Amino acid sequence: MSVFVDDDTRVVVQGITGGEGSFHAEQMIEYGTNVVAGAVPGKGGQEVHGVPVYDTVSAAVREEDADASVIFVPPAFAADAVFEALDSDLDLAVAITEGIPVQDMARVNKRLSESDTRLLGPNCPGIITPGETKLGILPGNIFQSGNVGLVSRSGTLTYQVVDNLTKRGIGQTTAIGIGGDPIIGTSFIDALSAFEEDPDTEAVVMCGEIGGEDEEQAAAFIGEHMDTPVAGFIAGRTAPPGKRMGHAGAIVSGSGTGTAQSKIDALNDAGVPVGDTPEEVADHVERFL
Amino acid sequence: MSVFVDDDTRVVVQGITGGEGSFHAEQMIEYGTNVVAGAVPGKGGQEVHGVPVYDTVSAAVREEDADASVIFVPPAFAADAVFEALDSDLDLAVAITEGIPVQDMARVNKRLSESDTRLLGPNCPGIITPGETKLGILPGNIFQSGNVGLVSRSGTLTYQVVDNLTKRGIGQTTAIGIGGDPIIGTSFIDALSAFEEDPDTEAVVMCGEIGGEDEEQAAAFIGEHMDTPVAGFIAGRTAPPGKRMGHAGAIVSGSGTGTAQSKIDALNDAGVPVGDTPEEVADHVERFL
Amino acid sequence: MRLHEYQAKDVFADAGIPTPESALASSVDEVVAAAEEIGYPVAVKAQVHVGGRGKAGGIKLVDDEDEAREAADSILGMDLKGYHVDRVLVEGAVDFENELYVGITMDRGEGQPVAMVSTKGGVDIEAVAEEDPDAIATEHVDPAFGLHGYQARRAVYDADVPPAIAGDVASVLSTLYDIWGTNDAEDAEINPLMVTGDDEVVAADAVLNIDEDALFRQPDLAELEEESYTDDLERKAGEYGFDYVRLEGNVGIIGNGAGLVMTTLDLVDHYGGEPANFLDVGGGAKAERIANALDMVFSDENVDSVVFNIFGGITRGDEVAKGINEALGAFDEIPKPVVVRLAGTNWEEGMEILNTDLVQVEETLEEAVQRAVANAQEVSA
Amino acid sequence: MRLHEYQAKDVFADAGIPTPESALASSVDEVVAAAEEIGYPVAVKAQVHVGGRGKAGGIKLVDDEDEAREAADSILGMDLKGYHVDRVLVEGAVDFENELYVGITMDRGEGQPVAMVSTKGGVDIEAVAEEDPDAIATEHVDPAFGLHGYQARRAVYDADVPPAIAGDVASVLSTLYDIWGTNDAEDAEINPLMVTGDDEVVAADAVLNIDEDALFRQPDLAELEEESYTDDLERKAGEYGFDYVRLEGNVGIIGNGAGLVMTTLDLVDHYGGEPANFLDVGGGAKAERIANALDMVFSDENVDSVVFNIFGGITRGDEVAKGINEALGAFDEIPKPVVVRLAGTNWEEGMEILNTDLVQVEETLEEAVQRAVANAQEVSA
Repeated sequence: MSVFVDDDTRVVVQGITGGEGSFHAEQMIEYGTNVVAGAVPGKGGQEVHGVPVYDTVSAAVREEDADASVIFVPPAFAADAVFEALDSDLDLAVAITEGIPVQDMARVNKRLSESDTRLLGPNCPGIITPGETKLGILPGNIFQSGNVGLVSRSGTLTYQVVDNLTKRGIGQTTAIGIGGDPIIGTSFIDALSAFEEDPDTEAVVMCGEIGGEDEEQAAAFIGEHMDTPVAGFIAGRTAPPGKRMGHAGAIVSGSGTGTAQSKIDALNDAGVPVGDTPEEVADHVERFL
Repeated sequence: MSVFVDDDTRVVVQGITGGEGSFHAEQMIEYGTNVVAGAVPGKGGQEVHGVPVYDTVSAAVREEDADASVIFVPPAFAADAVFEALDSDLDLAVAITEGIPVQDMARVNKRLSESDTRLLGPNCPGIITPGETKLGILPGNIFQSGNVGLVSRSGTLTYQVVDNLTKRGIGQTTAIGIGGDPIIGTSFIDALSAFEEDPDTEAVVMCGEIGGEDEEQAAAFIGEHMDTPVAGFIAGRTAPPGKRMGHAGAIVSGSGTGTAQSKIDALNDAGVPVGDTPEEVADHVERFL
Repeated sequence: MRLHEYQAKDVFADAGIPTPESALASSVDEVVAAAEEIGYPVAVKAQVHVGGRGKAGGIKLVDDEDEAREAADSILGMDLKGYHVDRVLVEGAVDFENELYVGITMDRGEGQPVAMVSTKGGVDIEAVAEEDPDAIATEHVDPAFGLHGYQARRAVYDADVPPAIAGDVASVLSTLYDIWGTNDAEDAEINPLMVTGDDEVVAADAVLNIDEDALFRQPDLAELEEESYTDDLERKAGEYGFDYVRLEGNVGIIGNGAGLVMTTLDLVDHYGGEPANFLDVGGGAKAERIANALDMVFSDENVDSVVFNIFGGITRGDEVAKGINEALGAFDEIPKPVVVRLAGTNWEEGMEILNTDLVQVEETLEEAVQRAVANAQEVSA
Repeated sequence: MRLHEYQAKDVFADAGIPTPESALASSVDEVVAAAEEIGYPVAVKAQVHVGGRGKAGGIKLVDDEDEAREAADSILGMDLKGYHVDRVLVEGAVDFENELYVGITMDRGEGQPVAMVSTKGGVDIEAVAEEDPDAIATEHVDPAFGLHGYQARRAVYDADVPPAIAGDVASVLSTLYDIWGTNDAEDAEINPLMVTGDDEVVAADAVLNIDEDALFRQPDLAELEEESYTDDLERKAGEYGFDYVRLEGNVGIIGNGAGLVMTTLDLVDHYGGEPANFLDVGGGAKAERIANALDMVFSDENVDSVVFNIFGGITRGDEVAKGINEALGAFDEIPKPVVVRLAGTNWEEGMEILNTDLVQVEETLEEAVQRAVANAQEVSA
């Protein structure tokens, strides 16, 4: 079992003719992802890595039964690509693009409330069910099939933590990068509740960072609704208040919430042990299993 | 029993300090309507006909427990007034204003799909439950309490038909003017299904007119879902194709639907007798009772 | 309010949609001068609000001065489906290979705008819609967001627009939506959108119908309203702010509320008469407005008899009665017999005020219509 | 990107929000000249991105030339919470009776904009929000529709803004929302919005923070970016397009992805070191970008040791290795010891390419950080 994606997921790659789109489409295909189509306006009829390209996502859904998309589209056009995905009868859209203007995402967020499609990201590395499929840019070789679910706001931090797990022989059901932007489609809580319902997921790792209150809310959710044990990691303990560190999510407002400490406290209150280093996170997970 | 409004309905009048708003607020109060507040920006703290005025509809709801509004606001500001009503925890908003730009109403229509408030109109005479309450501009004296529900796209035509009924001693449960504009909040079908569920409504009169396909859809609904007998009237039999007659609703496109004949045929097919004159409509109703 | 082709093309061109070079002309010499300026061949196109102008002889393609003179002479002053042609648009002919259709309108059934694209342009698009609806690709638009870029593209690709021009057509469609939105249009259409041999797209016609209810916030368009009238009575109705439609009969009809006025027309017909017009004075009609309405109906020489049918809601019977007395009091002799029927708000007060030396009064709609029909038959007999 | 007060005021004034007469000055004489032009009393205000400028002595109200000279002399060149003041805004003093707050920001929890109004202006609004949240009236905005007129009014009335100015404040709030939207702002605030004795409202301060991700479609604002930097390293980071924050320690940190870079900082601290900076090279970093990152860290004289931590997803290890080799190959002597740790996409290729004469290589994050901390301690010892 897995969460959100598996062997049956039929993927359309939006922006497959671009540099990143083409490179990662190939990586996905190599990993075993069922990439059934690309979608790029004006490139309909071409082929990329043996995959047929359509002008619209709707055509890819109609002709190739795609049910998920991965979006590699430059920031200026990415919101439109997300809107297109949300209007194309897909189950899942994964937006990799970094740097989408936040006002564009506020509009996307409004449309999300009217759509049946789940959005992952933007500014996320994607999602992987090891041994079955990956949608996004995650380096497949560091993952291993197993019983730990992982959800993270940060791409490379996800890889780091997974690396620590895999090197100990601890595999993953599904790893989900929800993205570091201020406005994202799938929240920690969405991912955690999916893992809670997945019978194969025996433990969960949640990697948060400073800024916002998503980790605090997730902690409350874990305390109230989860039986599956969760280990946590929070990046940004040494970030000075008021400084913006990297993506817009990572800013400490200086008030009571949003700091690393408030997040760690909330997680601890919910019974979630929080590691000081990625290695310590792996230690906690090992104890759960 | 009645539909949508009754003695308990607590009404806020938006635009109560204007000429029409003030006149009809007084008429409503005289009729017995429970007018609990007015709402006009900048006029908070005033009184009109003994009714306290608030700056916002929300304040009227908070302070006076208003649960319905009647909107007498000039066209340029009417859409904003409707948006305000839809965002103020009301059960019903009745927009009397004629001449709201259709693009404004398309935006209102979008918001309607997200709101729990029912909108009646715009460009409608309102709604009356004879002997209990009226919201709008309908002349109360021509109505009489009874067992016939009435729904109409046209204001004055409603009065005409009601007059013919009342003069024969046939009273009404509730009479609903849904408005003649291309985009309106409450449809024939909404009103018909409410009458169907009202145990006191023993017969229904539906007054349509040329343009659009609402009457055809209503006919299909009556055929499939209604046990209560319905009599119909369709205005515009002599309207030449392609000519716009009065409000935007009344245009015959020239193709198969939208003509008086297509509406009459659809109603007849659903078992609804259609009168040639308002008197004949009253004849049909009399036979039902 | 429907803009003339030349007015709509100005709006389209200002928004960046390619249009042919053109000039307005109202005499044969002006047509020839414009044609020389633009360069032959040119199209000479009647500027009237009529569909199927081409088939009816209102559009002619000319190759030289002789043909231009002939065309201008035949079109200027012609009667096109009842409309007098006093201006033509002289326009550079487009050497096209394909004709597309693009349009935005309000889908009243859905309560939202719809964008449309078809490769079956250049013909009556309503006929295409009926016979081959799949030939028109449609995208409903969430008006809070506007037409998304992907929707414009999807419509174009779904319509099988050739790839070489797909991007340009999508861009025209997006611009057309913006035009539709910023001008408070009811319809914005290009039919045909011509495609040239070197894959340029050109708007060879332009339709822009403006929501009259929105003219208060469209001052530039409101100024064009005067030019949009095609007969004196329509102009007068526009000035007075009435909903007015001229018909063929001799019973003049004034009422309040479109539904009731249409019903009055229907009853005139039902009782053997022929309606001369539809005239809705609207809600809350005051005395002056009533006087204007009578002036309008009396101005129509076809009218032999008038029926005045007011059922008051916003409109108050006493105001109406005052207006009728004032308007008719100004005449030495009442030009046509007027039957009045008042009901609803303040109707008793109205009935009391009414001067029965000037008007005939009836209590029911049916009686009022029957009497007006009888009056008309008497006058015309 | 945070605009300076004088830049934000220009934007606000252009949109129609009343602002005091003002001029920018960078010398004592310019301050005096501007003050004479405007007329005393004037406020002399340091143009730096620091909250609480007034309390820190960065704003002075002066009544005559002597006071102006004294104020200009003390403020120009001062160090305000670590920022050097080289420009002041000289602004006509507003004789106010009340100070309001109006602001628009993105509520990330709700994923939608929020408009705010408070009569507790002129003070730290975050403190008000914490201590007396009811004193701030809020309206969440559906970004597809924008701030409805009724919402602006409701916020103003809910905040108990005095009736005499309620309409004007609602209008300022609506305009502020438009400014926020059209400029791709993250925050747009006026604190205080001063109310004068004759019920005029005046924006006495102006905050406008622009979403840097949207600068590609805000060319006018992008031109202001250069002026928004407050130190040389920040300027360099802006030119290179890095997310960069300068800190107090001596271990320079370069990595990819905010979360991983922050984690690297945290580990430096965990292992007893002190981070000198946060530097995220972003996704898909190519060779040139890596060289630029090294240049930045070497430019910081506080840095004694560098740790380079790349976990590749979009970013490919071979590209990173090439960049490191190139950048370091350009030095006769490597200025500070560099520890490199590559993982993820193409990491083996990267490891193979890396020139171990120039860098130290570690396989795990923990080892790399520990070695860099040790290096730093060695250098500084």
